[in-house]
Amino acid sequence: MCNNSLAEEKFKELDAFIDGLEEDEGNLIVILHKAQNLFGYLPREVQLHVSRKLKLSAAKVNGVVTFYSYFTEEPKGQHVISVCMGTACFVRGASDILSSLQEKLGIKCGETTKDGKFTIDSLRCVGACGLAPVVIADGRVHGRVEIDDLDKILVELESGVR
Amino acid sequence: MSGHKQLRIALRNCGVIDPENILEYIARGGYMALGKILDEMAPEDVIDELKKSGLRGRGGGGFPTGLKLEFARRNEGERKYIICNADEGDPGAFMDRSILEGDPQSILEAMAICGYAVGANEGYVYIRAEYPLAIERLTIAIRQAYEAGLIGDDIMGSGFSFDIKIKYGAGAFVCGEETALISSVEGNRGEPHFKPPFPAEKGLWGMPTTVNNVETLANIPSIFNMGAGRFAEIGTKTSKGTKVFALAGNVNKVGLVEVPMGTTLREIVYDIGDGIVGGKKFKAVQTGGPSGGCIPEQFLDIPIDYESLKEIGSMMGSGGMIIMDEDTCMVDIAKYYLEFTTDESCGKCTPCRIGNKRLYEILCKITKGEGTEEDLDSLKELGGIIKDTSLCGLGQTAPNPVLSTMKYFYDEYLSHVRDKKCPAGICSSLTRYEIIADKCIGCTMCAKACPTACISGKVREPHKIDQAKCIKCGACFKACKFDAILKS
Amino acid sequence: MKKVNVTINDIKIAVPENYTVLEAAREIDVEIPTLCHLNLHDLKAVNRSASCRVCVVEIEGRGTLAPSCSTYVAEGMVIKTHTPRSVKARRTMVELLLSDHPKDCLVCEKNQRCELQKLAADLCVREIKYTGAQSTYEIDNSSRSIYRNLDKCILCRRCETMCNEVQTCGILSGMDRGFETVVGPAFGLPMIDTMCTFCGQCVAVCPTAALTEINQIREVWDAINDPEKIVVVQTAPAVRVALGEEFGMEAGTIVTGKMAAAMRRLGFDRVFDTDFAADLTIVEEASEFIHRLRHGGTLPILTSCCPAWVKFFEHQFPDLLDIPSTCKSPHEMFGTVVKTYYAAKMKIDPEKLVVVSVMPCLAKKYEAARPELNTNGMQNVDYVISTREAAKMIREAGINFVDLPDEDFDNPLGESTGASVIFGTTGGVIEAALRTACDWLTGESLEKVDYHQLRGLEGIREGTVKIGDMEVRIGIAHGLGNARRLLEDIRSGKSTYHAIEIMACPGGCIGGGGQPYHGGDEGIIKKRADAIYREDQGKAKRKSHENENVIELYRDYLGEYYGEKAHELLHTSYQKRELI
Amino acid sequence: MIKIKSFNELKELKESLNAQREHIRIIVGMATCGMAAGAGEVFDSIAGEIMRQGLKNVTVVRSGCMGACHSEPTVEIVKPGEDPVLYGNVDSSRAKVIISNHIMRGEIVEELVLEKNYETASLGEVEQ
Repeated sequence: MCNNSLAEEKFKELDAFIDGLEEDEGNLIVILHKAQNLFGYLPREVQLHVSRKLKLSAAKVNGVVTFYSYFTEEPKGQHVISVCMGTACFVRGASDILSSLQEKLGIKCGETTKDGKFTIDSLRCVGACGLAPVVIADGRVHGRVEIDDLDKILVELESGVR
Repeated sequence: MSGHKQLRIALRNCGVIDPENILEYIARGGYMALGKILDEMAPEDVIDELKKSGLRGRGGGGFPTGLKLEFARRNEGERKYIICNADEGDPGAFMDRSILEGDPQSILEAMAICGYAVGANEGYVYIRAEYPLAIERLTIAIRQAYEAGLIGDDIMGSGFSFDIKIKYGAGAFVCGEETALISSVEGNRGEPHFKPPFPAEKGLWGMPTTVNNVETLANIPSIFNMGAGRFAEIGTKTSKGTKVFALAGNVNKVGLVEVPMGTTLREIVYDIGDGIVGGKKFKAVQTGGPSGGCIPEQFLDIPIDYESLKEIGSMMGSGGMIIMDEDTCMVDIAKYYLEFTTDESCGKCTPCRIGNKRLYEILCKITKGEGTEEDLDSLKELGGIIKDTSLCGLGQTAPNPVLSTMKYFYDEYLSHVRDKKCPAGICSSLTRYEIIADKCIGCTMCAKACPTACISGKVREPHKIDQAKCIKCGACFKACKFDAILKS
Repeated sequence: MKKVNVTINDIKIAVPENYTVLEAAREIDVEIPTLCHLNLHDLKAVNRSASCRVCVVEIEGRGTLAPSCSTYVAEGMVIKTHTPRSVKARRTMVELLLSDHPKDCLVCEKNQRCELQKLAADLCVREIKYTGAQSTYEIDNSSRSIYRNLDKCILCRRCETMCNEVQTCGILSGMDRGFETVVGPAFGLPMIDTMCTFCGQCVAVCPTAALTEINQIREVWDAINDPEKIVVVQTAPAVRVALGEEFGMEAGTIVTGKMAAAMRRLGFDRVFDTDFAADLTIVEEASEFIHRLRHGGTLPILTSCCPAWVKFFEHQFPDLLDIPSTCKSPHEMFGTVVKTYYAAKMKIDPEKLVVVSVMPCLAKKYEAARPELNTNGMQNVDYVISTREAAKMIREAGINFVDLPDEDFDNPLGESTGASVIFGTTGGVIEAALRTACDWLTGESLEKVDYHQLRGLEGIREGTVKIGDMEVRIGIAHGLGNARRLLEDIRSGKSTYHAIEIMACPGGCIGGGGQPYHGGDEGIIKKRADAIYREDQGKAKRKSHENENVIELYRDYLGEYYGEKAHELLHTSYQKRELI
Repeated sequence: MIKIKSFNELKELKESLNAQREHIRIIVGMATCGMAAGAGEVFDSIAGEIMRQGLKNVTVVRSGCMGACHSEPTVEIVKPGEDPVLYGNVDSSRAKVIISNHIMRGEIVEELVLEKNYETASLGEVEQ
């Protein structure tokens, strides 16, 4: 985890968020969303913090975290590139896009490059099927992507220019 | 193009109004249905009207909506709940997202109507976290509806109160199943439960609960505005109204379409979708997502409704409609869907957890050229047992893509196992690359591109591929500028 | 209950409307196999996950097969339980489970005790039709109690139900999903790093060898075979009413004498009875109770013989560490007494002594290794084996248990009273304590020894006992979920009890995690309880403070009850533990 | 926003809202698909152009999906008393052309027009 005082601030913000929720037993998932937004991922100490705060067993919290694909226990790279693997994208060649991306970065889907710069993910349909195949780079949707576009997308991410 | 094939009821406001401005919704007749109901109708009448309309659930099974509400009304409970299922998880479907992004107020109005009908005062919208824009617009819509007094306490002075909260999904397709969804709303792992008890008896927090999907709800205000009778005039004998489809894949005009039930696939694919990309040959249309099946050309002219799709081995599902052209390998498609369902299986019951995994493994074997004809029998037999024994809808329908492609495209399966060939040229292990000596000028481009150095030959002389070493990556095929490489 | 008419395999029958198809079928002697299903009605331990799909049947008018364990009967329902379609589906379920299973049955801890193995045999599975990936996990033998080999897990989720719903410990949860689903502690932690109490209820209900005890048979044999060592064995009260089941005897058969004989034949040098130490525990605990009553100490007092319960409150109620009795558990007291008093009396070098406990419990294994349960640098108890392990040793040694003659325990430390026997069932410890406390408080020898109001299998029981002019309010809980409720009342100040007995396992020690598998039949637990009270009835002495060996021990060695020496040797302390 | 306290108040509000409708509406499809295809930039450039041209009777509206995902971004021009016109594949420069030609001069930019192949169910007394 990043430096301690920063983490402390985030824990405070998380606590404030939890305290602000209406009493409702079903808040675990919404809290985990918030925690992942704050910390970028859900490391063990964050899950334990949530479990203690909500008086839920750590196993329950961890069971929920590992059930849902949206939650991650591993930190992600600076830039996250997700390839949509929805059916529309699939029939329009998304798997080629994914393998080419994996080749370019030398990592598999779900992994992060050694320098911590890039993470490749696959997604199950973002609902932009009209633009298939779709690649989402740091939250920005690129439609009708071809393999040749990937270099441009990577350069854009690295340089921060859009 | 021939006239107006589409009729928009659920999508009536999408692309017409500003979804972030409740006044635009009101100007288009928004909340008139709720107002009228609260003003002059008894809850029983609301249910009767819905029954009369013939509206059925648009999320999958097609259960009559009026009946569903009636069950929840009849069951006693300290509290009752209305849940809007907006966890659209079908890959290739985006109807619900579009409605939430384009007309979120219609969902809120419909939820309040359902609440009044069953005697519920609380509602949840369970929405995919992957839909940030829809969440944003829904949040704004809820705030505005509260401010306008159209949800919340004592709506329009009627004495009826209805609250709506948002709950986020977190990436689990199985949460489209209502009991799994309820587990998830309660903050648990989204594992389905055996029914009975049905949610209408014991749902959220053990209270009577009605779960409806977004499109179903979007229809409800219109039914009261246009009259159940007129709604019921649209569609087929068993399936009333319209259906929204997300038309995608190898079709020219991908998009969101809404057609009366009973429209044929041909009309959708060719008239609305403007045919296949690049003038290629149509091969199949996949409906119902991972729970559905692939429909071949011979059924393009059947009028589609819940029953007809089921009869031909597919289902309505939520409305994803993927068009596949001649370059699609049906075994590969089946494998794709099975990979999806094995990833998304909650892992609770044996047939889904292990059975579907085994189906997937057999398909992998086949696409690698290692399958046998016995494997085809196993697929069929195991697929049937999984359908017969699984705990929830996900497992019960997971083998559909395999079984329907086997039914209609058995030849393709046979080619894979008997001839070790993939007719569409998709399964890379079964592809063979050969250099046509007559066309090869010996430019060496292919040899340079080959990652395994299995292409040999002198400069300016025809090259040769060592088949034993070839990994079928296709790099040579892409590198050759003289069409001298034959892919088969 | 209203009855409904159903037809099962063409036989018409009326059954109560709250019956499942499975229960209805049993009424006409049709047995449908089950795997995930578990229903211990009275103990309120129900696992109805309907997930294994082995019990599927055909119901007329339904498109798919229905799980009979979870499908309730309805008027006019027509059921066929063993059609080719359902039997084939059942067999396929087992084939699928086996396709993801190690199939090392011959060398498996659960060989011949495994429900999956039995099912495969019953359904005539002769080949494993489907092959493919097999899940593999690291073995967890981190604790002294529970061995987890998840390669053998079939995800019936019974362990989760016991851990979360019955025991409310929350150690186990489903993790991941799909084919990767596994049941385990948070973050894949080894059990020893969790707040697991090692009650072993997960082990007690596991149908396969995914969860078993950490077997210490080898170590015990080595000790027995070591000529330098004097190996002392002690057997817990609940063992004698269950051990016979391992040898085909009717549940509830009392085998105290055969057990003592078997222990001797296994080669143990001294064969003792933990019951003696149970009497010792009672005189200490009753003294402590009276002391607290008279000196304004913390009340209620909580019993502390159950090691799973002790670990539970250390993790979950660290703010209440001053209310449990500080008495060590009986077998720990026994170990201490053997390695001090007995060694001195018999002139044996205590370093040569090896104390082995035969227990119905897996938490005792963990307890024996607790560093504070140590006297003069020696652990009080060296090895703990479960009732099941004892049976294995007896079989391994070729002893024909059923035909053994009855023998007595060794002396001294061999005497026990009826009060100590009832330690084996829920409510027994507090009843035993009352027998002594009442006599002491009134200064009379009271005739009343049977406190029927405190008996039974209700999860939480309470009673008021008049002692002279004082009304003593007693609470009893078995199962940690019930215990939690009592504890929470204490925490919030709502509790008005003077003394509370808590046992971690449903039914008390007779339902312990180390007992012969009950296989989901709670009738077995009831029969064991009945046997316990029969054994008590048959005893000449039924009050702990009348145990001559105990009296002698204090006279010769310990001095006063609850005195300085007794504190040093027979009491312990508790510590706050982390919550994971 | 005023709180609506009765069904009558709702009806009155609706009527008054419809009475005001004499503006030209430029609707930009801004659902996920549209946004991904650049509808955000298109919206900004249209809004900017309207300001620059000082057009007073024009409202620019962000709407949801119009259904024509194949030709995103899409823009619809609704002039009172005329059939709505749907444009596809609009970018910033094309948007300017649409404003100058269609809005300001009343000339439809034919090459960008998409056929609108659906009808919307009449919602009782509600006029489109």
